Amino acid sequence: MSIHQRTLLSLVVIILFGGVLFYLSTDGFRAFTSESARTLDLMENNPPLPPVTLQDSEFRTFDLDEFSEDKYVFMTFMYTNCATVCPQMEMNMAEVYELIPPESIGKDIVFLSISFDPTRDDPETLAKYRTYYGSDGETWRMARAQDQEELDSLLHTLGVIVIPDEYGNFQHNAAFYLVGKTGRLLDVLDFTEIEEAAAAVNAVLAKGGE
Amino acid sequence: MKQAVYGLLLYLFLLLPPVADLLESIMIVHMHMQMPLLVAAGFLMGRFLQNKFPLFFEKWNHNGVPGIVLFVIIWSYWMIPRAMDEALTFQTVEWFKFFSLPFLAGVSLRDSWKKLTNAGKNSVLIYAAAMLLFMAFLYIGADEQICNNYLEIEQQTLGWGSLAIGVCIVIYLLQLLFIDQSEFR
Amino acid sequence: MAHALKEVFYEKPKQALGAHPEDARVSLSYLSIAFIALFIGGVLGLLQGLERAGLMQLPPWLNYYQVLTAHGILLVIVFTTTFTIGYQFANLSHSLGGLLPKVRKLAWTGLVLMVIGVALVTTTIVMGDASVLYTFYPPLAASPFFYIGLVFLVLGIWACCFGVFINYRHWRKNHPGEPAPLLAFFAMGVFTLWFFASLGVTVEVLTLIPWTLGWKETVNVLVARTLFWSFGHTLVNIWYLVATSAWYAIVPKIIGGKHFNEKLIRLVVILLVVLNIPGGFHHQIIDPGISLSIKFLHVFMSLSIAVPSLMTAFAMFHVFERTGRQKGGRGLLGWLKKLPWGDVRFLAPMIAMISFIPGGAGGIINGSNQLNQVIHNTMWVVGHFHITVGVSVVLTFFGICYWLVPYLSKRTLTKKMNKVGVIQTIIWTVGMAIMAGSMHIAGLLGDPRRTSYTTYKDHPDALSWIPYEYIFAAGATLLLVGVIIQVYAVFHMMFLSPKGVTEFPAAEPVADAAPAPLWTERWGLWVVLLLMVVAMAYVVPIVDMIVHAPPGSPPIRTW
Amino acid sequence: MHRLEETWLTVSAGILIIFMFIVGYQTFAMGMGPPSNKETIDPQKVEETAPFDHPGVFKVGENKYEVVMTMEAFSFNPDDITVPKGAEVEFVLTTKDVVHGFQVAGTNINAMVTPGHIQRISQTFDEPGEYLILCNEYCGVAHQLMSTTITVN
Repeated sequence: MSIHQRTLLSLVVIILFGGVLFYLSTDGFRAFTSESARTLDLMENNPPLPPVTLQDSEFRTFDLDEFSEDKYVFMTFMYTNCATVCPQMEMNMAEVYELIPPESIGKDIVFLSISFDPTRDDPETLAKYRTYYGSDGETWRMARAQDQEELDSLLHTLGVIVIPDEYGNFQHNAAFYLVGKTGRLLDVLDFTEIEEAAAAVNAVLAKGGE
Repeated sequence: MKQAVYGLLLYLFLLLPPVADLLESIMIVHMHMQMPLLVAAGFLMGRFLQNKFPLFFEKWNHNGVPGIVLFVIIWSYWMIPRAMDEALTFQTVEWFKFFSLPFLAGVSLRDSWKKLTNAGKNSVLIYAAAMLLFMAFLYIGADEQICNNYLEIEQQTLGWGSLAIGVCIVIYLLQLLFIDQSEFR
Repeated sequence: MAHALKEVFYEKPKQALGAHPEDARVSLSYLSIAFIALFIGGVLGLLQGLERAGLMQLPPWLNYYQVLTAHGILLVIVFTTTFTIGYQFANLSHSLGGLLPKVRKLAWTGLVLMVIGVALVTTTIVMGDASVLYTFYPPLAASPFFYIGLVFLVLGIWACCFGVFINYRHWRKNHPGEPAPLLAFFAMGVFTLWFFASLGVTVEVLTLIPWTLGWKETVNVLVARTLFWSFGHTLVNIWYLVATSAWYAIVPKIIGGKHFNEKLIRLVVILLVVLNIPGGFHHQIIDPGISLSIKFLHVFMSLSIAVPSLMTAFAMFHVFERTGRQKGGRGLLGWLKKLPWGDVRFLAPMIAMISFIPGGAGGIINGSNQLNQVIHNTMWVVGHFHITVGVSVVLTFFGICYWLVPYLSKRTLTKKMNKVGVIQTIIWTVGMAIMAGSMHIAGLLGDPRRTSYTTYKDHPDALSWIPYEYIFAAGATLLLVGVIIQVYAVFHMMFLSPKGVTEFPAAEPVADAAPAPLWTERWGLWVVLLLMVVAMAYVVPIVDMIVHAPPGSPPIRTW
Repeated sequence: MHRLEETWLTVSAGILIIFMFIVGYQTFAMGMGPPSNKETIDPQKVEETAPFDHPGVFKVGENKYEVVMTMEAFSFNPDDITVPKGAEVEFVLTTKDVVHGFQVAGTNINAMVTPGHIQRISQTFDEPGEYLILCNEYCGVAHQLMSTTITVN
C-alpha cells in the first residue's frame, strides 16, 4: 500500500467512526438535545406512571390512578411562583381545554396540573392560582404531591427535570403530557403549539380505547 | 518526554472527582475549560505515544489530515448539547469523555497540526470559528432549555462565551491575513 | 559576525537619539508633568496623614475626601502614567533608532489631551464637585466634567498606545528576521496591556456620563464596579511591567553585568500581558451578587501572576549572583558585597525589588478568599499598596531618573547628585517602612481605610488605632521630605547639572546567548490569547450581572 | 542552570496549586467562603420591600438571631442592637443609597453592601462586649461618623 492509500484508508475509517458515533449518540440524527431524546424515548416506550398521592386545591387527597381511572389525563408540571414559562403553559392548557369537545371533558378526559413545589404551593395558593386560568377544580385540578419520594419518582419517569436555582426559583423543562386510560404515557406535546396539541388529543379521543 | 509527564499529571488532576465535579458544575467551564484542558493533557501526552510508535503515526497519519479529521469529529461531538448532558447523567458517556478528548482528540491534534499545510490549519480554524459562532447563535437565541442539567442563564452565558472565543479566532484569522507571517519564522 | 551585528545594533540607536532632540523633548515634557504631579500629590498625602491622625483640621473648602480624591488621581493615575510614557518613549526612541515623526506628533497630542483631562478632573475636585475618590463607585455621582476629564486622559493614553504600535510595526517591517530590541518589546507589552485594560473603564465612564447628565435614569452598580476593576488592577500590573523592564534590561548593565536569557524575559512579558486583566476581581471578593465559584476562579486568575513574578525573582537574583561572582565575590553570599550599593541607579531599584517580597506576600493575602475578608477596606490595603506601588514601582522609577533625566537633557550625574539620590532613597525607604508597616498593623486591628479622623464616639477599639495613625503621620512627613528631594533632583538634573554625555544603560546578552526566538514577536497571537483569557474571566459574571440585574441606582451626591 | 529554572518554576506552580486547594477546601467544604449573597432588591423601594420594611433584631431559633438592617448615608437602622452571648447572628443587609461597607471591628464580619443587592453574613458572638460596627466604604462627607454598636451580654 502506498502512503497515500494508507492515509486515505485511515481517513475513511475515521469518517466512518465519526458517522457511527454521531448516529448512535443522536438516535439516528433525530435527537441532538437530551430534551428531544427524552421525548423520543418516552413516546417509544410509553412508560407506566408510578403511584402518587396528590392533594388538590379543595384539600382533597386522592391517588392519581384513582382520579384517572378509565380516563385520559392531560397533565402539566408547574409551580405557582414561576414567572416565566409556567403561566404561559397554564394559559395554553386553558386554551386546549376549550378546544376539547365539552361532552368528553370529565367523562373521557381530565386535566391535571401538578406542582413540584409542595412546600409553597399549599391548597390555598393553588385555589387562588387555579382561578387565573379558569380551571374548575374538578375536571381540571391543580394539585401537589406531598410525598417527595413519590414526586421524584413521577418526575423521573416522565423525564421532568427540576433544578432549584439560587433565587428560590426552579429551572425546569415544560411540556404537555397525555396519559392513556391504562395509566401509561401516550404522548408528549409541545406546549407552545396549542392547536396541534388539541388536535392530537381529539384524535386520541375520537379513536377511543387504547 | 518531560511534557508527557506533565500531561499525565494534568490528566490525573482533571480526573480527581472534586475537580471534575467543580468544573462540570458550571456549563461554560465544562465546555470551554474542562474539555480543552483534557485535549491539552492529551496533546502533551501525545509526545510519549509519538516516541513510542513513530511508525504508526507516520504510516496512518502521513499528511495530518486523518488525525485532524478525528480531532474535529471528537470536538464537534462534544459540542452536541446532548453529549454534554449525558456526560453528566451516564457514567459510560463520562468515561468516553475522559478517554476521547485526550487520547483521540488531543493526541491526534498533536500529531497532525505540524504536518498540516497552512491552508489546512486555516480551514480548521475557520471551522472552529464557524462552529463557535453557530453555537453562540443557538444558545443566546434559544428561549428554552437545551441542556437539561444546566440553568438557562448558564446556557446564555455559554452562548456569549462561545461568541467571545469565536470572535477571538476570527481576529486571529484576520491578523494572519494582514500581517506577513514569514516575519516570525 | 553575529556579535559584530549586535555591536552595531546597540551602538547605532544611541547616536540616533542624539540625532533626535525632539524625542528627548517629548520624554522630558512627560517627566516634568509627572514630577509636578508627584509634588502636589505628595503634599496632599501629608495633609491627609495629619488630618487622619487628628493632628490637624482641614478647612471645609478642602476637606479630607477632596484631598484623598486628588491624592489618588494625581499619584495613582497622573504621576505613574506620565512617567511611564516619558520613560517608555525614551526606551523606544533609543532602541528603535528614533521615533517616527507621526509618532512624535501622536505623543504630543497625547500630552495635550492628558493635560486637558487632568485640568478638568482637578478643577472639579477642587470645586468640591467630585469627592468620589479615584475609584468613583456609582451611585456616587460627580460632576459630568470629572468623567469627561477621565475620557480625555484615556484618549491621551490611547494616542500614545497607537504611537508605540505604529513605531514598532514600522521597525518590524524594516527588520525582517530580527527580533525587536528588548526594551521595545517591553514597551509593546506595556502599551498593549494599557490599551486593553482601559477598554473596560472607558465603557464604564461612557455609561456614567449620560447618567450624571440625567439622560439616563439609573446605572448597574455591580457592572460598573467590575468594569472599573478590570482596569484598576491591570493598571497596577502595568506599573509592575514598567518596573520589570528596568530590572531586566537596565539594572544588569548598571552593575556591570549582562541580562538574563532573553527568551525567558520575553516569556515573562507575554505572560504578564496575557494573564493580567482578570486580576481585578479580587477587589470584589466580598461583594454580593457574584457567586462563590466565580470568586474562586478569580482567586486563581489573580494569583497566577505569581508565576511570572517568581520567574522574575529567580532571574534577577541569578544575574546579581553571576555578576557579583565575576567581580570576585566568594562564598555563599560574598557576591552581594560586590554589588554597587553606593550607586543610586542600583540601590533604588534593588530596594524596590526586595520590597516586592513583602508586597507580593501581602498581595497573596489580599487576593485570597477568606484572608481578604479580614483585611478588606482596612488600612492594611493602604499599607499594601504603599509598599507595592510606593516602593516597588516608585522607587524603581526614582532610580531610573538618575540616568534617564541627564541622558535626555545631555547632562551628567554628578557624585553629589548621586549622594542626594542615595539619601533620598534611604529617607523614602524608612518613611515607607514606618508608614506602611503601621498601616498593616492598624488594618489587622480593624482600622478602616478612606476615613477621615474619627474616634467613633470614643469607642475603645477606635481609640486603640490612634497611636498607629500618629505613626502614619510621621512616615508621611518623611515621605514628603523624600518627594521634595526627588523633585529637586529631577529638575536639577534637567536644567542645572553640568553638561555632558550620559550613557543609556541598556544591558546586553551574555556573549554566547542565542538570539531571542522570533515567535515571541507574534503580538497578534498574544492579543488573541489576552482576549480569550478576558472572555474566560468576564463572560460568566457579566452575563449573570446583567441578566439578574436589580433595578438600577439613580445618581446620588452625599458630600 | 536549565534544570534550576525548571525546578523553580515547578515549585512556584506547585505552591499555587496547593494554595488553591486550601482556599477551595475552606470555601466549598468548610463553608468559609466570603459573603456572596445573590438576592436583589429595588434600591429605590427598600422601605416598601420585605423584610426591610421592618428592620430590627428577630429571634429565629434557639439562640439564633436575624438582624434585618438597612444602611444609608450615614446611619444604620436599627442601631445600637443587643444580642445574648453565644448567639449566632445573621445580618441581612441592604443599602438605600450608595455603596457601604459593613465591618464589625474585632471580628471577621466584613462585607460590601451595594445598592440593589441583599447581603448576608453570619457570626457567632462568644465574647461579651460592645462591638463597634462601622461603614468601611467611603459614602460621603460624614462617612467617618457612620457607626453603631452591637452589645453582647
